[in-house]
Amino acid sequence: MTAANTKPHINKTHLHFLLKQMVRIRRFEEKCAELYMQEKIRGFLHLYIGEEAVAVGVMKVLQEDDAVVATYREHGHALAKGLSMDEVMAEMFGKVTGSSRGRGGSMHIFDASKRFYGGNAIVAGALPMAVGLALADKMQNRNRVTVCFFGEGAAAEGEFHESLNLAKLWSLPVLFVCENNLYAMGTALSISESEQHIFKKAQSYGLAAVEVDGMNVVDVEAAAQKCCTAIRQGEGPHLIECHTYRFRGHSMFDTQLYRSPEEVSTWQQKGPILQLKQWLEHNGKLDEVEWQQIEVEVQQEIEQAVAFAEQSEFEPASELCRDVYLESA
Amino acid sequence: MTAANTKPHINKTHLHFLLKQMVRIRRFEEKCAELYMQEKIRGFLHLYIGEEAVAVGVMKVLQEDDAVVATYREHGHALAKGLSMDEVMAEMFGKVTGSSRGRGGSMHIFDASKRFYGGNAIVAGALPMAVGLALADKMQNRNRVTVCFFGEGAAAEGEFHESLNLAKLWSLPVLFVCENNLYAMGTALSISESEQHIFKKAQSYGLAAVEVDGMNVVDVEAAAQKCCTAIRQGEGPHLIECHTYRFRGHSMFDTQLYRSPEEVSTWQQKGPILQLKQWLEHNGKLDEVEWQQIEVEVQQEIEQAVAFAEQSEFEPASELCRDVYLESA
Amino acid sequence: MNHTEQLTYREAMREAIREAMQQDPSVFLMGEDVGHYGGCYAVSKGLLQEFGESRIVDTPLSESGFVGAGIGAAMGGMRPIVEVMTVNFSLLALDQIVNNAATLRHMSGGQLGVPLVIRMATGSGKQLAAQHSHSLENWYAHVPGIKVLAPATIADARYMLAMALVDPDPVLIFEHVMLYNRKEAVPKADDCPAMDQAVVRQQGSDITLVSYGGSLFKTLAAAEALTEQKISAEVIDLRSLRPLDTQTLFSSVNKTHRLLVVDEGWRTGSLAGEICALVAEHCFWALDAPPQRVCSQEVPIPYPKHLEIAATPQVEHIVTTAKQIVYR
Amino acid sequence: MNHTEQLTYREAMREAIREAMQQDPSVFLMGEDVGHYGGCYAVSKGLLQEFGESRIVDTPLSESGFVGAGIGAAMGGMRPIVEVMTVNFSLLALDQIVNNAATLRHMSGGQLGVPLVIRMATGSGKQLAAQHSHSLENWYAHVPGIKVLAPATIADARYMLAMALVDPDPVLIFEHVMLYNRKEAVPKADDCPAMDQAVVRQQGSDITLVSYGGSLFKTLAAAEALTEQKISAEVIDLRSLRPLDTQTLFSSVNKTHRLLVVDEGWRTGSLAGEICALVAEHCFWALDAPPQRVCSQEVPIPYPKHLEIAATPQVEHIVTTAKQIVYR
Ligand SMILES: Cc1ncc(C[n+]2csc(CCOP(=O)(O)OP(=O)(O)O)c2C)c(N)n1
Ligand SMILES: Cc1ncc(C[n+]2csc(CCOP(=O)(O)OP(=O)(O)O)c2C)c(N)n1
Ligand SMILES: [Mg+2]
Ligand SMILES: [Mg+2]
Repeated sequence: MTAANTKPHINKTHLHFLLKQMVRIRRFEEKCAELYMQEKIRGFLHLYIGEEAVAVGVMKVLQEDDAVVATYREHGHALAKGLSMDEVMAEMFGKVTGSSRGRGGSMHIFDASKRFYGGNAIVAGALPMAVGLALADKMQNRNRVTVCFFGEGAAAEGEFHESLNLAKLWSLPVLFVCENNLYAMGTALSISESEQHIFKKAQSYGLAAVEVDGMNVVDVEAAAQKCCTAIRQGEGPHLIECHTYRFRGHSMFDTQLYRSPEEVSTWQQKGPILQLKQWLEHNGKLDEVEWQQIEVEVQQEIEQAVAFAEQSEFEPASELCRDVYLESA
Repeated sequence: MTAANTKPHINKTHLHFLLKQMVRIRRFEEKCAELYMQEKIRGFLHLYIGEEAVAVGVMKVLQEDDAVVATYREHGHALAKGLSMDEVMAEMFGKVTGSSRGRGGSMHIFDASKRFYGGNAIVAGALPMAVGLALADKMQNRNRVTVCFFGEGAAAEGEFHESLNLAKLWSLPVLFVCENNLYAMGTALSISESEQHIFKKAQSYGLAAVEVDGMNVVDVEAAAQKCCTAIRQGEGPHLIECHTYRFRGHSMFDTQLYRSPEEVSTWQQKGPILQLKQWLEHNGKLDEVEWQQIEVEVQQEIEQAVAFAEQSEFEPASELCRDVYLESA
Repeated sequence: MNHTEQLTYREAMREAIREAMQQDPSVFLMGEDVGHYGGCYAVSKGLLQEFGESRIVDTPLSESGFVGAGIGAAMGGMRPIVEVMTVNFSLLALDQIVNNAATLRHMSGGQLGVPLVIRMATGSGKQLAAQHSHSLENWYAHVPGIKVLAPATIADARYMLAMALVDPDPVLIFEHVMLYNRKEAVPKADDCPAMDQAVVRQQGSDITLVSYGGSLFKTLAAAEALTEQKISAEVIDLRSLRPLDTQTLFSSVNKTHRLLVVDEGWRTGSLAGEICALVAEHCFWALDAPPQRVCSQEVPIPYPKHLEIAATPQVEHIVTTAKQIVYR
Repeated sequence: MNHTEQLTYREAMREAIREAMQQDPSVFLMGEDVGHYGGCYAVSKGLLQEFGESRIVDTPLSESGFVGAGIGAAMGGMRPIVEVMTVNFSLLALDQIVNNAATLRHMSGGQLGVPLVIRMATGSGKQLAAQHSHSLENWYAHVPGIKVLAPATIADARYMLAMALVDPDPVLIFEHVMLYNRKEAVPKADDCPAMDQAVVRQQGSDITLVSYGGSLFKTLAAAEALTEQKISAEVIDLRSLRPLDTQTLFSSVNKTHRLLVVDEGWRTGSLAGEICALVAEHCFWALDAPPQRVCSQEVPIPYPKHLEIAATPQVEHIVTTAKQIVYR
């Protein structure tokens, strides 16, 4: 893939938008980590820090009514898909104003109006759901894309296999995005997959697949653009393997015995925000004032979100059992 | 694969052995179909008729302590692995002298002493078991092969995916044999797999894989020989896709709406017994007397097995609950 | 269709599917061998010819995959009927059912719904041995977020599916393999009670026999045998295993003062146990004898007929146990 | 190890694994993140360093695959300890457990055995929400062919594994997530009762409280509160959920005449229901009040602490319900 023929038309506004989206996610999650320490956020908290280019790059090419299905590491996807930071933060706090009334927490962010389908905490468990959403679109003659994010660890599960086959067999409009961050919890890809190139697995289903530098948001966007265009033209499911890395532990409980600080810092040098920022600076497209403005705006948005979450109420315990079935609402 | 360099040394005795094994299985099953009509055999009965070359070709290259894991369509594998026809027939009758004390019937033939591990009726459910048997061999430094037979339909299940990955990842001595008879019950391969070459799927796991004419017992044997040699030399798991066809319905309940009689008869022309018999005759290696002798010997063995099964007792109902746990024996 | 004609359970189920597909273009049937093969138990025979491949969808062997796809399709506005050939294979789809279908509405704060119907055959009696004879309705009945039906009569086979399809939440329908060939006249739709109501199939005063699905007719036969022995048994058909219609249950026990539950599941942890526990909790003072149950023996179901019979509830066990309860 | 030292539940479990691995070269530990990560709940921390990669085997995410591989390895002469990280993910391996591990011995006419131990974390309490808070021990306790243990005390965490490994059949061990940090002195191995025995953890005469696993300590706390209110509660720790030690259970109820079962599973179809049914069947005439249960609310467990607490059994529910039973 050469820059010339596949990269989207790049202008400053566009790149600033991508940069700001990544910064929003980064700062939001840094704040979450802080709030976790303060015990405002509990349960499992899986940070996306380091991987922001994937969600941001892919989401840029989606249309409003395209669907997104993600994992328990989905704050970034939620924000990039356009969920309000207030609601996402309130969800982390478990407040009733949260995107899932606070019942889901970090791992289960949903927003039906934004076609954001979670927030799914069983590894690979949401792939079949994405296939089904796309099937419904195809059956109802709607030209929409369903994007399904998952980790490289999920690729070992049987559901990966079943879902890719179904998607291709029925030629469904799904974009599978594998976030290959090299580890599934503490299990390195090298000890979990006999074939470590996830995109090559797509061949066993006849699926079109590419790999891309997941630390480069423009590359991700370009790949997603190409795939989505093909999907919208009826060419069936595609897969993108994004090479990326999480800078933090798997969750807040992770002591990271399985990798060295050196490895982490090598990857940090290639960080998606750092990379884009440096490129923009180097090319005279970002000055300190502009950068500070992004930071300040993001800071304000986050402060507002925290305040919103803090001020919101918890759902009364008397409402515990509503929404188990529709009738009980 | 050319005949010259891979086919095993073929002599008349060898070929007669293969022919007789296939005839044993064919006649045994024809008898079973008859006995099913007489209601001596009940439950699900899945006939292997047409596919005999696969079990016979593969089993020829196995050593006594190699393990075999098969499906619910396993009479042929059981007989070829050396289980006594008496016990297999008694099992079909549900008699206590059967290989599984009659408790399993047609779908659950086991013989621990012959390392024949079923007789497994959940599609793809036995693949992980085969991986585990091979893992135990590897961990205990035993140079044995575990052969796992399954249908092309099973290749769509998640367990196929998980098992192939584990086997290759841990470099285990397993030979996966896919019996591609083009249908899973009434579902044609073309509507169940986006990539219809099962052996190509093995590439996603880095597994060595070949396809072979499953109607040609010598070809099957040659492929199995090659794979088993490699496995015994520590080269890890292999897969053989055998192109074959079942001449009968999926089970005795099948009305075969999904395929035409013409398709069946085309395949019958390529039948493994017919093919080998004609080749032998054409090359002056089988005369009518020899053929009749095979038929007569097989006939006697079957009559003896039926008599044995008829004369055997049912397990008393008072023993229903033994063997649920070891203590209750 | 003429409502007084006789239909088999299989035909009634097929009529129900056909009607649903005719009335609502968003309904489709998906599962292994539902199309070209005609359905493992021939329920969907002919429907492929009538509705075509886009609505009668043969799936590959991938239970988790296509049940999950059904969940997604339901969320996407379709009304899928997913056939999981038998309950035995549904174990492969349990994660999808329990972790997705059952949780999504609540977990999303009420935003999402999964209006999905999953049908599967259940039970033993066809000598299919250990891996093909499960009765795991109790497992599903344990899970909040899903509903579980067990139509036993032809009328219920004919009409419950439509009610399940109207329901906004995931509904599982269990069809006992030994019922498919039963034949009965089909009453009018209006005569079919709501899907969550238990029905008193026979009035009686000495003992309440509770059952559902494949065991119902054994229980009714036992009730008849008891009548000859001057014991008046009331027979309740649960119909819905989740939610349970405890009102019908408790009223009956409060009248008869005795309870026997018949359930093909293994005894320990059976749904029968739940019914006994509920009655012991709520009708304790009305009970004149310990609540009892006739269940399957705690053994993987064996292949030979005589052992399969020995392993599962039979009319004579029901009669003997009922007599013990009444005469103690 | 000094037997009077204090260990956490986590450490006790680790000691048990270590000891088993030292004593028997055919024992190995396999599962997701048991090695390099040190175990999801840090149970196996350090074992990789001690025993190496060939015996502490990190698996890919493929629950059905590696549980099935454990079954095969057990049949092939090894003694695998398979860790399925949590019961929530075990749904993906249910087919292997129910259709293979549980059936093979019987179905093969006694030829095969599956001496496999499967460990998994269970329960709620850590705000992990709907998909990570299941308590499905009752499902497993329903299945003939497997055994199910729920060590609650440090002593049981320390010694039950060895008994499970000696057992020739598949044994599942459930470790409640809220127990891992509990600390206690570890008694001598000889003082640990057989794995299939229930244990009276507190003697009492007015009511029998039955519990297991994570609910045991809530139940003991409730018993203490009841003592202050002059109610003498006997507390039974089931320890083994299959088989059930009904003798200990029935003796206690025959003495106290009252029963309350505490179980974190959803109420309908809970193991608590089974216990109530058993007691109603077998101790009916001894009962002075309806047997009752405190279970989880029938709702997917929500994330926020106050709702998680509202959804699951708490000491005050146990106390209130016990008082109602005793004073009625
Ligand atoms: C079926 C299942 N098994 C295990 C887990 C526990 N678990 C949560 S995340 C995770 C690692 C997943 O790795 P990967 O798919 O690479 O995604 P990443 O976390 O790296 O983004 C594991 C093992 C789970 N949630 N679901
Ligand atoms: C998990 C599971 N799903 C469905 C079935 C029902 N079933 C039994 S055999 C079969 C077809 C299997 O086809 P294939 O693997 O090609 O083997 P073949 O029967 O052709 O030898 C099906 C659907 C089953 N036994 N197990
Ligand atoms: Mg990863
Ligand atoms: Mg086939």
